[in-house]
Amino acid sequence: MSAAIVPDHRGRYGDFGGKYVPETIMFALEELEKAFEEAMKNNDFKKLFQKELAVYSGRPTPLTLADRLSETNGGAKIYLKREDLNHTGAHKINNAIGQALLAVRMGKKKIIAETGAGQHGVAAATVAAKYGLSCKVYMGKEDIRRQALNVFRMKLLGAEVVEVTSGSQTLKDATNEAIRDWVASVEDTFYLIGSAVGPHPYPKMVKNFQQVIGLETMDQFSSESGGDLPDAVVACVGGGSNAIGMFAPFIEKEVPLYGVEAAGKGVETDKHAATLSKGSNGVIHGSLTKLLQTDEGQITEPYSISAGLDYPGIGPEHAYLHEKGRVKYEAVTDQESLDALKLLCLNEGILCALESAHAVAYSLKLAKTMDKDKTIVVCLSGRGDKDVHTLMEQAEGGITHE
Amino acid sequence: MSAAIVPDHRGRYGDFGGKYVPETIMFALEELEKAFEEAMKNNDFKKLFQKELAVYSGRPTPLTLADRLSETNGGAKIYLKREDLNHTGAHKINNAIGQALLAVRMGKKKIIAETGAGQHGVAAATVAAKYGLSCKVYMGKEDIRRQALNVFRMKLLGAEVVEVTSGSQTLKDATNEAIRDWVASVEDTFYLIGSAVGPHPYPKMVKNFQQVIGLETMDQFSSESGGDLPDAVVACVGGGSNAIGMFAPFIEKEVPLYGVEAAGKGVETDKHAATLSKGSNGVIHGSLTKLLQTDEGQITEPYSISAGLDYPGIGPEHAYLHEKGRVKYEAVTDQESLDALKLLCLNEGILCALESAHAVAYSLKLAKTMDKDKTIVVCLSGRGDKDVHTLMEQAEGGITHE
Amino acid sequence: MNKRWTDFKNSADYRFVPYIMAGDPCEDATIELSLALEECGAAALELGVPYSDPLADGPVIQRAGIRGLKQKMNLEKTIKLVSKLRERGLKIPVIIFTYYNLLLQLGENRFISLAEENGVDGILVPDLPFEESTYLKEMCSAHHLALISLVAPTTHKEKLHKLAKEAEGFLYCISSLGVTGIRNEFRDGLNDFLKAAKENAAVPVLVGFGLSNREQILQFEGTSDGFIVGSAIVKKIEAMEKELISDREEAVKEFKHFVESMLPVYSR
Amino acid sequence: MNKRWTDFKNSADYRFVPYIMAGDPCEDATIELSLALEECGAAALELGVPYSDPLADGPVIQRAGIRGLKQKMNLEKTIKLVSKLRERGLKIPVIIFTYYNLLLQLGENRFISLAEENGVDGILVPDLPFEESTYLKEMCSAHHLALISLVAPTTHKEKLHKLAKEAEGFLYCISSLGVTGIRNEFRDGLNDFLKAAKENAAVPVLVGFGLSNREQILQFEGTSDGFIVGSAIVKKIEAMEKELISDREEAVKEFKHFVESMLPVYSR
Ligand SMILES: Cc1ncc(COP(=O)(O)O)c(C=O)c1O
Ligand SMILES: Cc1ncc(COP(=O)(O)O)c(C=O)c1O
Repeated sequence: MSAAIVPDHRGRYGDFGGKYVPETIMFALEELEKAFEEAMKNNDFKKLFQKELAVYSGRPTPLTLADRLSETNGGAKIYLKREDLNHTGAHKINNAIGQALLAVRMGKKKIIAETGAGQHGVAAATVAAKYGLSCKVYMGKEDIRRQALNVFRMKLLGAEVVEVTSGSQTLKDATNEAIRDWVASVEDTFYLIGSAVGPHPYPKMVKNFQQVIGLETMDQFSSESGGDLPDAVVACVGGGSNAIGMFAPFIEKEVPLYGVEAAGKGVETDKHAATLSKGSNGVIHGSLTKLLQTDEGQITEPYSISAGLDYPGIGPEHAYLHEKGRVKYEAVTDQESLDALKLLCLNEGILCALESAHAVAYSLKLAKTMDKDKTIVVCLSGRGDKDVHTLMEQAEGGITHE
Repeated sequence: MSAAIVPDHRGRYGDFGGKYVPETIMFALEELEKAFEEAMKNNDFKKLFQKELAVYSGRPTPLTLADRLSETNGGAKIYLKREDLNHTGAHKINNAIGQALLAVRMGKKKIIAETGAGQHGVAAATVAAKYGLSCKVYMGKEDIRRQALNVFRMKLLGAEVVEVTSGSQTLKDATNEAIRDWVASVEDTFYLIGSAVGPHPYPKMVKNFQQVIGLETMDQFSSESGGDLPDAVVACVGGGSNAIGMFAPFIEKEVPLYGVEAAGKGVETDKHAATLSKGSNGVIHGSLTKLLQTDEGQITEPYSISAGLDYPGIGPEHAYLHEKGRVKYEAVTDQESLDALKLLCLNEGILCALESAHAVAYSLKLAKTMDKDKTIVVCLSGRGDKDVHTLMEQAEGGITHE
Repeated sequence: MNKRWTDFKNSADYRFVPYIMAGDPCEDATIELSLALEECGAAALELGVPYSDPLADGPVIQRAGIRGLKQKMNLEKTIKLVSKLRERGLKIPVIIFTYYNLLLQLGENRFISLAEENGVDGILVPDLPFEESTYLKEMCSAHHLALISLVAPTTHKEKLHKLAKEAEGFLYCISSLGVTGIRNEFRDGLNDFLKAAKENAAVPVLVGFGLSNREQILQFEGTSDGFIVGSAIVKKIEAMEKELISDREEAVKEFKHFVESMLPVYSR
Repeated sequence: MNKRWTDFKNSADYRFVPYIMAGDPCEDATIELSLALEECGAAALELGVPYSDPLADGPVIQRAGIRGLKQKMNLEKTIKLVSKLRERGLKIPVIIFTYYNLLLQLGENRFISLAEENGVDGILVPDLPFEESTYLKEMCSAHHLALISLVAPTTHKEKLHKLAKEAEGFLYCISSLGVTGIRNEFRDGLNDFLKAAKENAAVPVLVGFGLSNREQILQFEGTSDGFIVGSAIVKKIEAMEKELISDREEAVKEFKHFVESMLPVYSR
């Protein structure tokens, strides 16, 4: 497929994207866009970013062949891109480092961020500590209750965690609140968004900072295979940052790409977060994209066992890639992801994040439809330490195969 | 200093070391020694080990300059060797991979391991899953209670966690129990020891599998500095595996080395784990070394806020290096390590393990006595995610500077 | 421009434009409150539409939205409410204040025709900046609806000039950064900003965001043509929620009294 | 070799060597139990020393150690206890069973002189394998103490031959892998192992670890010169803990009855 260059100068991916924000912050988006484009042309900045990824976060992350898992499962060989080995335990840090370096370059001294389960909040607090920035993290009251450990971590890192009591008191509302803060503090504050969402230039910028995942994968797979490309690439999709980062260099190749959304208790129920499968066009957090909403346009509360996929929207580029048919988006249930997580544990000794387990679950299904000499690369976006409590509750609650 | 080659053929480091074990397992130690020495002469094995470290655990781990921390602290520049970025979050996995590969090479299908806080237990369960071995982990009843999350993780990884109710129901007793199991199952079972302790050849073998820490550090520091060595190297010491791995290549150089023990509530109290500062010669877990004991030879229960340093013995090579004066061993209190942990968090965005925080705390003191152009490398042996509960309890209990 | 806008423009008063949330605390109350506001001297009315994710609003208006949502108020019903206001004799311009997603789901074209049918005069979409509003602006123009433009102290000068020149109905000048809500202080440089707006605008220039008392309002008298009060009014409605349902007549009287007490004397 | 060992060696009996823990449940009880065991026909006595980390012992003997530790029993007191036993007329060889760390803290030389002074005949150190025992072995030899060697089914043949040849007092053949404790089954190949031991040993060859009843004991009659019973006896002592303190005379009677019931008839 020959793709138009996206986003266009208005931040559009076909119909999607754009900047649906109060006028107050329009200038900041322009300022950000300019600073970002400049930085991306600056070799020192690019080198600094690469260096920080290497010496601080431990990149490159390895590409691990999951041989016992592949064997047990049957079918194609599954490779894991080990974003779980990053500092703070997920791909989120790539983007956080990139944006923090940009904030420093722009002379901003304060950052704000939103967080759901706390993963991006921890990443933001981490880079704030690292680069000497003050940091405020918006987090829903309900999430603060559920994720006390991450809240404590953010505080240890010196961040202020602001309890959000508006709306459903979860990620979507924390994001609203972060935007509200930004509208008020925009002159000296950098808003560090945690996924490939939000108004232009955020989706583009986040992709840029996350594409290291795909670039490394391509190199590593190529050296391992003697120059080949994988036969499929799979990543989970919440806001879509790990997926877009992984897909980035593969989009223009002929490699089948799969984004995996959270089907929660099933896409036929009202407990899921399958934005592309079940959503419709709308505006959320500054961007026109697909989202879960009522007919009237009230945004609905999504559900997934994995907090990181529990988002009613999706990055606009995914909405675009979905519409163009370049990426297939599939949905995987809580139970399927739990099963995949356990299978991966037992066969490879890797406890992955519940988010990532959605990608693993789908790749297991996909692998079964493919020959043994075929290969799938899965983005293992994060580690599962953060999910052990949830898993224990599940085990106690005795979830059974439905 | 010109060192004798240690250990000698009897597994002696000067007076220390040896094999103080029941006759039943003497043959197994010989078998192990033979297999290990053979493997170490086998290039395929060595390559396989290196490859697994790279593609599975994500090595090399970076060497991160802690510039803000150094600045805040004043004095020498502090570098962190980032063992926290290993798969499963600590240096423990290096050794676990090495021993598991050796077990596979020896045709063993079962491994057993002891664990205190669960870190080595998780590492052992991890490699068991990865290489298709069955795994039993011995853990004190008291520790099982305190470390429910790690227990759950081991089970997820397919390991059987055996509750140890003997003695003080902690690490020392879990080790006794693991040895008891081994005595009974020695013919088909590999005992995967978690630190540089135990009867010969364990201390030698563990050092060998952990020396990758020091070797990488030396290379990395050299490229960073244009060929220099650091002016000091610091590591925490529980059983002593991360320290001995870090020190390994530096021992024969002129670099000052510092091992940091846990002073708990103070070496003048009876609540500490400062084996070298306060212990005397004795035999524990198969090895003659320094240990904490009564005049009569009853081994006493050590104390430290960090479970991984909470061991009444120490690897025999450390006892030897201490006696020879090649390494200085210092002790750092709970409170000093908590303060260092927080300072590192706030200045570098790195939440390290409480064990590692002991090394950080000492290096902060040391740095203050050194010029700004001097350098210290600290082994950041693990990440602190596992300690967040403890830190929260401390925060609630409101520990104050005594 | 319709007659209501012409009257609005030609007024010599220091224009008072209140904001209330449709359906807060119920549809009937909204009607009475709107009429009362006109009686208090309102020059135009902003009618908010309840939304799940009102990211330009502060806590007071967020809570009003939640009350409105409980009443199942929505964009279509809000528009239709305007025709009831007209039936009751309301003469001032009514502006629908809605987030863009609601508009998108209703459909921009359908909005335009409903607005025309029901006597709506304008629309304000806080999360639809100039850059994204080309289509809506054209449609509004074609159907004599005012798409109210917002400008902020952070708006670039050239953009401010352009927006001021093209503004319809009135130009909404955001008096302080941040979301809607009551403020104690206003920023320096606000006067320069308002001056630049007035120099370029062909329509009245109003200030809004955070005004809550007579003193603050008077502060802008020399530099603007009017003012918008939202949170301070909505807060009063919140405080009187029960009474507005159980004893509406009395409550509306008290409400009028409250509104009058905050207005400059000559606006009565 | 002293007379006690010569008698032990020359006995025609199938030798019964019991193990009890010093200080379990108290020092006086240990004395009475020792004498009772001799009366039951014990050919020698193993006296365990309580230790915090008894890694060769199973749960029964671990618990006995904890009881002994509570009584503040230690290595020195255990040795001195033997002289009390001699005063009371105990004639059989007494072997101190101690972990190496206790010995190390007391000092190997001090141990030797204390042992001589107090009528101890030998020492068994379960965690001091042949390879580490050179010094202790020399010292023991020089002072006519037997350092009891253990051999296991996993011991290499050549080592087994060597240990058997050099053994003093008796050769302790571990009947099953694992720690001390009661077993229900013994391993295959045990007979070959015992045969090899007997062929090479200059001293009686005894089996131990896990024997708990007459049937099991008889099983080794043809292949060994005696047997060691530990956990089964210690377990009985544990069950009678209270009585052994409050009503010792009666309790010791019952204990003797129990021991006799598990022994082969001709050993009485
Ligand atoms: C481990 C992990 N994977 C995936 C996600 C989903 O985010 P995204 O879709 O932006 O990659 C999250 C979000 O918190 C996460 O923590
Ligand atoms: C992170 C970490 N550091 C250090 C240690 C101490 O072990 P060692 O002294 O063998 O390195 C442990 C033990 O669990 C650990 O988990």
